[in-house]
Amino acid sequence: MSDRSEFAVIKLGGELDVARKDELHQALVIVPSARAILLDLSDVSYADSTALTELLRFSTLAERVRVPVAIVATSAQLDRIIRYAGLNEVFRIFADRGEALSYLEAAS
Amino acid sequence: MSDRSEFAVIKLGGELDVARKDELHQALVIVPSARAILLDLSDVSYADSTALTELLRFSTLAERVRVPVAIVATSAQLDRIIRYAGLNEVFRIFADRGEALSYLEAAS
Amino acid sequence: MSCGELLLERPALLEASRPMRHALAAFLTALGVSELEQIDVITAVGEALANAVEHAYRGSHVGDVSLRARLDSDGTLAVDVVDSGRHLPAVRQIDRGFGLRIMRAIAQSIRMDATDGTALRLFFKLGA
Amino acid sequence: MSCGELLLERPALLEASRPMRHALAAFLTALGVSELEQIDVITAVGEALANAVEHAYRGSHVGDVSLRARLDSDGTLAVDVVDSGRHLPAVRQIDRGFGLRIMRAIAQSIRMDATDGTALRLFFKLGA
Ligand SMILES: Nc1ncnc2c1ncn2[C@@H]1O[C@H](COP(=O)(O)OP(=O)(O)O)[C@@H](O)[C@H]1O
Ligand SMILES: Nc1ncnc2c1ncn2[C@@H]1O[C@H](COP(=O)(O)OP(=O)(O)O)[C@@H](O)[C@H]1O
Repeated sequence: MSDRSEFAVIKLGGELDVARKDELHQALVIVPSARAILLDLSDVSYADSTALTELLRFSTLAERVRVPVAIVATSAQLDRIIRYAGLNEVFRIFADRGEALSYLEAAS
Repeated sequence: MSDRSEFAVIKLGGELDVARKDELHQALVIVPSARAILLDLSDVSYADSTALTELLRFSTLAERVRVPVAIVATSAQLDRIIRYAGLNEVFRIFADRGEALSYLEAAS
Repeated sequence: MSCGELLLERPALLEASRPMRHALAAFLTALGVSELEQIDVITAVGEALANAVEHAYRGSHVGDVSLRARLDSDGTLAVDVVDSGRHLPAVRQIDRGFGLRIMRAIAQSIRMDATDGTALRLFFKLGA
Repeated sequence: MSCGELLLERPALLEASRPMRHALAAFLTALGVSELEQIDVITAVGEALANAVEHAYRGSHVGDVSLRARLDSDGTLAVDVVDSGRHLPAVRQIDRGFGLRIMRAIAQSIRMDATDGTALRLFFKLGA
């Protein structure tokens, strides 16, 4: 799960819908040793509100323990549903890993 | 188009349906210098009778000029439609390039 | 514009929502709906389907969920997602979930009938 | 088994057959039809669609082609492919083409009405 030391990377792909709620719940954990988390959703083609709820839970938890989270999202659907849910100001979304890592470097 | 010297390779992919009839017609030519032709359809996911008609025209022409043709086909649909059309005894079909080349080596 | 209708009815298992979304997407593509409009429709209808498979038959024997989509040649798309389960909380609480919020942000109008299970009708105006 | 209906109507351009096949495939997948049965149905219906977009409006203004599929819960699938063009050659000549041969090899029964354009109805028995 880890890419660079101290930076945890969580990568998910495919369609994050209600049928994968449990899997998502288990994947989205704050790795204790991580000073920042990169959540790579660049291979996610679809997400529903079940997934957004899990993402929000995760990001809230991370904020509480002061671990910055950067999300890489590239699909139009993911981008749009986050906006429709009003979460675009809540999540830190980036178009690629490079941008996300720069943000995490600065924030952590 | 050529793989091994003297062996012409024609590779087609995607869905070979009525909308691609002209493209198929133009692709299926007997290369004058070829002593055998490998028709690689392993990336073809679908074919309709328009494609079969072109394949038959091509294979008949090749037979007339004594150029053996081996077809590589892997998709279940392609395999089945060839059978339903009664062309499985007419075409030389192989599951991979290796088998097709062995046949062509022996036949040419 | 082209027109068409799609009706799917199957047991409301969690795994049902994905192929139902795919069928709706392919239906819209076949009728020439643009990719972005399609994404929005699938996103909204996906919420209705997710609710049906997640909530409707919770704690009881699983029943059916149905999806009906009808696209008229003037670009009006009506989609019904219907289950015959138990609509769970009070209407007030519905506003808290993201699901309805997302559907409202996308659909031109929404009608819900929760007297006997949940019947949701979403209207979209496409190709505008 | 699940049940459903699909209706698509659009101009019979050559490019129409592909997304119509895809919509039918996704429809069948959403209703739990096995992959092999689906391949056979798409292969047969693909021939009917190819004929409509290739022959029906040859030399005249292009009209519509419609696809209607109906799957009952007993596994009976009825598919109509209808155009309002001109059915080209005599019935005798139809037997020469691969299209009808393929459809006959797959479908349980076929009915054709060529009085006003071409209306083809294919029956399949799925899940047998
Ligand atoms: N089809 C349904 N059957 C039963 N209850 C439903 C249904 N749709 C919605 N609900 C109830 O309405 C609530 C709010 O729905 P929604 O706004 O989509 O948010 P979410 O699903 O994220 O909670 C759900 O939590 C559920 O209790
Ligand atoms: N929808 C149609 N409209 C007009 N003519 C048709 C239609 N379907 C079939 N035909 C005629 O019947 C013939 C035989 O059809 P078919 O058996 O599918 O073989 P193919 O399309 O390969 O010729 C076609 O060549 C065409 O002349």
